[in-house]
Amino acid sequence: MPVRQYIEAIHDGLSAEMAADDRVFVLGEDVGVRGGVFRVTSGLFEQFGEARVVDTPLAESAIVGVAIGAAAVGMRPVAEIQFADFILPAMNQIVSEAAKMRYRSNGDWSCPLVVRAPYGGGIHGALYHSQSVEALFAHVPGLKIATPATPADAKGMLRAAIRDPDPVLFFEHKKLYRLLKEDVPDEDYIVPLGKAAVRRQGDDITVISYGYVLHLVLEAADRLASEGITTEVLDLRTLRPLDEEAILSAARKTGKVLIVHEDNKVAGVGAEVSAMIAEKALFDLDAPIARLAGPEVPAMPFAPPLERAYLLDVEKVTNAMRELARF
Amino acid sequence: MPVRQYIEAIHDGLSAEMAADDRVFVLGEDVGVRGGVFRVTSGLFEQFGEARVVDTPLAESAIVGVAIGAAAVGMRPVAEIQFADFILPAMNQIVSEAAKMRYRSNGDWSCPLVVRAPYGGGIHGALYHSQSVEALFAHVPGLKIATPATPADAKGMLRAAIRDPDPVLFFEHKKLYRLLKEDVPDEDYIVPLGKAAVRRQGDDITVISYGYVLHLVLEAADRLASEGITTEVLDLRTLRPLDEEAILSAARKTGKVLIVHEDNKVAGVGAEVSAMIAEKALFDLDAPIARLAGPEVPAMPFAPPLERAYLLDVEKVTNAMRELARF
Amino acid sequence: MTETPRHRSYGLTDEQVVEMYRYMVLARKVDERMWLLNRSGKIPFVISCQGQEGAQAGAAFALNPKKDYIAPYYRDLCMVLAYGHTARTELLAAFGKPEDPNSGGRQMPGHYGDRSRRILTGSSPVSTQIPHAVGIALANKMRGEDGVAYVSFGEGSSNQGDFHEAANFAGVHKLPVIFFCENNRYAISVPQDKQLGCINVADRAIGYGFEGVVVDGMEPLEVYRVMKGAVEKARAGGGPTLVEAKTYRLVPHSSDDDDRAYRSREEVEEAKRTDSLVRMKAYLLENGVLTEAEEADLVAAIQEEVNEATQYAEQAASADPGTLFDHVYAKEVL
Amino acid sequence: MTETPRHRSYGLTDEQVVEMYRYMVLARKVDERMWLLNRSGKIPFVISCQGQEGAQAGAAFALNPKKDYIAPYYRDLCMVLAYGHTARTELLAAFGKPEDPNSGGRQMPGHYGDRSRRILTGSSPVSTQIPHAVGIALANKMRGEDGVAYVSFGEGSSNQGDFHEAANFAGVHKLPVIFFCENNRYAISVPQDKQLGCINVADRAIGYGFEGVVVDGMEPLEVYRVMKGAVEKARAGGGPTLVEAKTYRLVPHSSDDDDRAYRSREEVEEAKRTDSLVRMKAYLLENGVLTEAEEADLVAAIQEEVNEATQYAEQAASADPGTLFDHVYAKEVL
Ligand SMILES: Cc1ncc(C[n+]2csc(CCOP(=O)(O)OP(=O)(O)O)c2C)c(N)n1
Ligand SMILES: Cc1ncc(C[n+]2csc(CCOP(=O)(O)OP(=O)(O)O)c2C)c(N)n1
Ligand SMILES: [Mg+2]
Ligand SMILES: [Mg+2]
Repeated sequence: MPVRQYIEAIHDGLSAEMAADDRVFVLGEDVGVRGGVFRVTSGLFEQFGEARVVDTPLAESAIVGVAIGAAAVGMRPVAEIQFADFILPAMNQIVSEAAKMRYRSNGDWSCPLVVRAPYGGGIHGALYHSQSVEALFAHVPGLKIATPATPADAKGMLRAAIRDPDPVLFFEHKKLYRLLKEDVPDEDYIVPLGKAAVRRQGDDITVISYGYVLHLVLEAADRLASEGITTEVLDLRTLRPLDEEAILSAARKTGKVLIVHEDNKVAGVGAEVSAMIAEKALFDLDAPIARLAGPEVPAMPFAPPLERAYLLDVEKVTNAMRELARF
Repeated sequence: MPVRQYIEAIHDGLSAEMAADDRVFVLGEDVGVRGGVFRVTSGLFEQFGEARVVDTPLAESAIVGVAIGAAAVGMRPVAEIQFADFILPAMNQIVSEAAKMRYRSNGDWSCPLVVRAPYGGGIHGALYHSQSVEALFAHVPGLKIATPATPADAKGMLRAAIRDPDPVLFFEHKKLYRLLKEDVPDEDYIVPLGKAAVRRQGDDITVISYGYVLHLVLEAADRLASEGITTEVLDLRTLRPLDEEAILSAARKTGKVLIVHEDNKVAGVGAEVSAMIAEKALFDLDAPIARLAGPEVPAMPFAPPLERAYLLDVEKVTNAMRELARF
Repeated sequence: MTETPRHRSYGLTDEQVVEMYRYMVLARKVDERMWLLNRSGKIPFVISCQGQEGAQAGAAFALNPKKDYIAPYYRDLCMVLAYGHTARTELLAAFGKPEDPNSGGRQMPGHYGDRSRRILTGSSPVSTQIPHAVGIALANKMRGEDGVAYVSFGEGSSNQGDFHEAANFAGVHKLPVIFFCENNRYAISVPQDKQLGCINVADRAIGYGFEGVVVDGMEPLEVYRVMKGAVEKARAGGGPTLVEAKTYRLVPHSSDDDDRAYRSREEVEEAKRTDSLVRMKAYLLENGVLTEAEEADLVAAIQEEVNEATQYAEQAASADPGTLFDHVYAKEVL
Repeated sequence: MTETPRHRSYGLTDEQVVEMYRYMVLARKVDERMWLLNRSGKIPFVISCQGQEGAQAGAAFALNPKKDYIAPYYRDLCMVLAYGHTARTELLAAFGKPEDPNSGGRQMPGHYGDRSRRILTGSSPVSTQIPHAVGIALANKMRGEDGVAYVSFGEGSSNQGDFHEAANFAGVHKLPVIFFCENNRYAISVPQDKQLGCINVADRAIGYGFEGVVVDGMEPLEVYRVMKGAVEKARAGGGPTLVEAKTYRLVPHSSDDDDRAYRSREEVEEAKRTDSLVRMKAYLLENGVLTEAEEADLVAAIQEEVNEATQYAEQAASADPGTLFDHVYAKEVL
C-alpha cells in the first residue's frame, strides 16, 4: 500500500472519484490553474480539464449556490471553500438550501453536494485563517459533517461523502495536511460516514476527540501509559450524525470521560457529546464529564505567544487526562 | 403600572430608548411606513422621522453590515431582521465582524449593535417562518443572545441590549407577541443580560427553559402540582452568556433536571446547559439529565398535523416532567 | 385587418395565444379562490400572482418544458401552471395536503417544485434560487445539453448578494440562463425607489457583461418576444440575459399584509387598467382569435375546474403525523 | 516649462506632491523589508502593496484625515501611512507585537485599524468592510457631519454579495461614500476575465444609480484628480462614486503564493515599466520639483526610518499570554 500524507490522500480520493464518475467536478477559488492555495487539487486541472475543475469568481455564496443547482440536476459537485473561516457568506445556501432541499420537497429533490474546507489553527493564520467552524453546523438536520484525522480516513470518508446522496461538509485540519503519513489503500474503498473509531484501548479513562487534537490525545495517552494510566480513545470522525453507540460504549467502559476539541468549548460539539452521555449513561459515570477545548475568545490571535496560549498542546491534554484519571 | 403585551413592551422599550438617546435608530425591511410586518415598530416612523426609522433595501447582510459601520462610529443601531430564518445571509457580518471587532482591534473599536428578530413556530409559517436560530450563534464568543419570555423582561432586556457596548442578538418569539399581558413598568429600568430568573419554586424536579415553551413548562408545573409534584422552573433569559450560577443551583436543588426548548435537540442550547451541569454538578444529580426539544428534522412543515407533531405542547411537556419526577 | 396580428409575427399560432390567455385566467381564478378560502378561514395563507400573470405567461411560452428547468419564485403561479401544474395541485398545496406535488403540503403555498416537470424546489429566503439556476445552466453546459435555465425574482430581491454573485458567475462562464425580474414596484411596503439605487433592474446587466432588457410586463406578447430572443441566444451559446418585466402587484403582498398602509387606492385602481388579462382579452377579440362567447366558455370551464379542484383539495387526506421524520436524509446510503 | 505642471493644475502644491511620493517610497520600502524578514524566517507572513502605492497615494491626498474615515483592505499600506501610520507601526504589526496600534499583534499584518486615526478595523473575509463604510456614511449623514467614508477592495472582491448590497444601499440613500476598487488584474491566481463578467468594475455603478469612473492607477495624480472630484461631490451631498483604479500587483499575492504558476515573467516585467514610483520620480524630476540628489536623500532617509523601525519592532516586547482573554466584551456593562 502506498504511504501517503493526509493532503495527498484527499487529492487521491478526489482524483479517483472524478475518474470513476464524470458527474463529479470541482469548483472553488484558485482550485484550477493554481491547484488550490494548499495544493489539494494540484494536477486535477491538467488531468480533467477546465470544465471539471472550475476556478470560480471570489464569492462563496455563489460557489455553494451554483453547486447546489448542479447537484439538484444530477451532478456531483465538490465545492472548495478556501478557508473554513470563509464559509460564513455561504451559510444561508448551506443551511436554508442544501440541508432542506430533500425535506421541503417531500423527497422529490435532493442535493448530493460536498463542501470541502480547511480549518483549524497553529499556522500563524490569526483570527480568520484558523477557526474551527464545525459547531456552527452540527445543529443542522439535513447536513452531515466529516472531520477525518488520518490519511486513510480522509480518503475513504471523502469518497463516501462524494457518493453520499445528501450534502456533506468535509472539514480538513490544515495542520494535518503534511503532519503524518500512513498506508493508504490504492483500491476503491470508503470509510462510512457516521461511524466513530476506537483508536486505542484502555481501562482508566475515556477520551473522545476528533481532528488534529486527536493526535495530541494519542501522544498524551502514550505518556500516561508509562505512568500506569490506560486510555480508551475514541475518534468521532463524523460530527453529524454522531455515533451514539460508540460514544456510549466508550463512556461506559471506563466511567470517566474527557472530551477534547480545538474549537471553543461553549456550545461546541463536546457539549452534545457530553449531553448525550449525561442523558443515556449517567449512572455508568465515576467522574464529572470533562471538556478540554479552546478558550472563549473570538478566535486565535496572530502573535505567537497568544496563539500558543489559545491552542491545546500535549502538555495541556496530558494534564487534563491525568487529572481525570486521579479523580 | 400599565398592562402591556410582549409586542407592545418591545415597542415601548424601543421608543423610550430612541427618545432618550438620539444615537439610537432603527433599520430594516418594512420597519418604516409599514411599522414592521409584525407591527413592532408601528408609529416610530411618525414619531422619530424617516432618518431614524430606515426602510432598507431587501438585503440582510447590508442591514447588519451598515449597522455595524454606524455602530463603530458611535451610533446605536437596532437592526430588524424580518424573520429569524432570514438572518443567515447576515451570518458573516454577525460572526466575522460584529462579534470580533473589539477583540481583533485589541479593544480599540467596538460594536454596540442590537439585531432583533422574531423566531419560533406555531403560526403556520412552515419551514422558513418558524425556525429557532439561537443555537447557531450560542457558540460564538463576542456575541450576547437574549430570548425574553415575558413582556416586562422583553422591555427591560431590550433596553439593556441597546445600552450594551457589545453586539446583542435579541430574539422575540412570535407566539409570545400577543399571547399574554402583564404589568410593565413605565419608568426607566433594565433587566440585565446574563441573569436567569427562577419562575417557580419546587423540590421534586428542575426544569430549565426559555422563550415560548417556558409558558408550557409553567402550565405543566401547575398540573403536576395537583399530582403532588413540585417544580423548580428556571428561565434562562440570556443564552450567551449563560447564567452558570443560577443553572447549577437550580440543578442542585432537586437533582433532577429537564431542559426544554422548541429548537431541535442535537447541539442545541440544551446541550451546553446539560454539559455544564454534567461537568460541575454531576454528583448532585439523582437522574440522567433529560432534554425535551424539537425533532431532528430541518424545520417544521406547513401542514397542520405535521406542525403539531413538530411542536411541543403542554401534554408533551407534562409527560416528560412526570417521567422525570418518577425516575 | 390586413396586417398580421402581432402574435403571429412573433411566431405564435392562434391556438397558442388562446392557450396563453387560458393560463392567465386560470392563474387569476385559482388565486382569487385562495383569497376567498383565506378570508373564510379555510387556509392560513395566500401569496398572489395577480397583476403578474401576463409577464409569466409570456415568459413560459418562450421556454421548452421538455428541456428547460425553471426556478420560479412565490408569485409564479401562472408560470407553474404553464409548466404542467393545475388548479388541483395548487389547491392541494394551499390546503397543505400530502398529495400536493410541490412539497406534499410541507411548505407554504407558493413554494413551487416538481422534479418531473423541471420545476426546481424553492424556499422562502429570497434570491437563493438564482445561483441554483446558474448551477443548472452550468450542468447543462458541462453535459453538452441545450436546455436553458430560467429564474425569476422580484425587484427587491435583486438587491440580495445572491443575485449579484450568481449573475456574475453566469456572465463569466457565459451560461445558458435567463434572469427574469418581475418588477411589481413594491417589496412588501417598500417602493422601488427605496429599494433600487438604479432606475431599472436591467441596468445591472452590464455589470455582468450581458444584455439587460426592459419590457412591459403587462403585455404578454411583448414579454414573449423578448424572452424568445433571450432563450434562443442562450440555447445557441450566447450566454445569459437579464429581462426586467415592469408589472404591478394588484393585491396586498400576501394575506397577512394590508397595502392601504403604503399605497393609495387611486394608484391601485390606475394600475388595474393595465391588467394584462383585460388587455389580452381585448387583443384576442379585436384580432378575431376569440369571440365573446368563446371567451365566456373558457372562463366558465376554468371556474368549473377551480371549483372541482377546491372540493378535491379540501377533501383530500391530511398529512399523517408519522411522516414528519421522512426525507431528512436519503433512506439508503451506498 | 511654460505650462503649469499637472499637480498644480489639480490643486496640489509642490510640497504635497513630494509628500505623496515620499509615502509611496515609504510604503515600498516597508513592504520590501517585510519580504526580506519573511524570507529570512523572521516574520511568518507578508501581503503586499507593491504596484498599488500610486493609486493609494493619489486617493489618500484627496481625503481629509481629520474628518474622513477610511475602511482599507490588506494592500493599503501606502494609504494607512498617509493616514498617520509609520514604518514602526507596520513593522510592529508584522512582528505581531502588542505595541502595534492596528490590532496589538492580534491580526495578521495588513489588517489595519486605528480609531484615533479614523482607520476602521478590518478583517480577512473580503468585502465585509464595504457595508461598514456605508454605515459610517449613514452616520455622517444622520449627524449632519460632512465627513466622507472611503472604502477600498480588489476587483475579485467586487464579486461578493456584500459589495452589491452595500453599493445599492448607498445609492438609494445617496450617502457620502467612495467605493475605490484597486483592480490589479488578479485575485490570487484568477485573472480578471475569470472573475468579472463585465469589462470594468466601474460598469457596475450604473446598477446602483451613481457614477463609475475608470482611472489609470499607476498615475497618482490622475487618481488624485478623479478622487478629488468624487470626494467633493460626496461632501456636497451628491452621493457615492465608484472609482476603479487599474493597477498591477508586482509581487506574488502573499508570502505564501508562487505567482509563476499562473502568470508569465514577461507580463510581470512589462508591468514593472508602468510602476507608479518610477513614473512619479520621473515626473518630479522633469518638473523640477525634486532634484536627483534630493530624491536620493529622501530615499536614504526612508531607508534609515525603515531600519530603525525594524530594529525597534523586533526588539519590542512580545505579547503577554495573559492578555489572551482581554477585550472579548467591554469590561464594564452599565
Ligand atoms: C432573505 C429574505 N428576507 C426577507 C424576506 C421577507 N420577504 C418576503 S417577500 C419580501 C419582499 C420581496 O419583494 P420583491 O423581491 O420585490 O418581490 P415581490 O414580493 O414584490 O414580488 C420580503 C421582504 C424573505 N422572504 N427572504
Ligand atoms: C470571503 C473570502 N474568501 C476568500 C478569501 C481568500 N482570499 C484572500 S485575498 C483573495 C483574492 C482577492 O482578490 P482581489 O479582490 O482582486 O484583491 P487583490 O488581492 O488582488 O488585491 C482571496 C480569494 C478571503 N480573504 N475572504
Ligand atoms: Mg416587488
Ligand atoms: Mg485583484
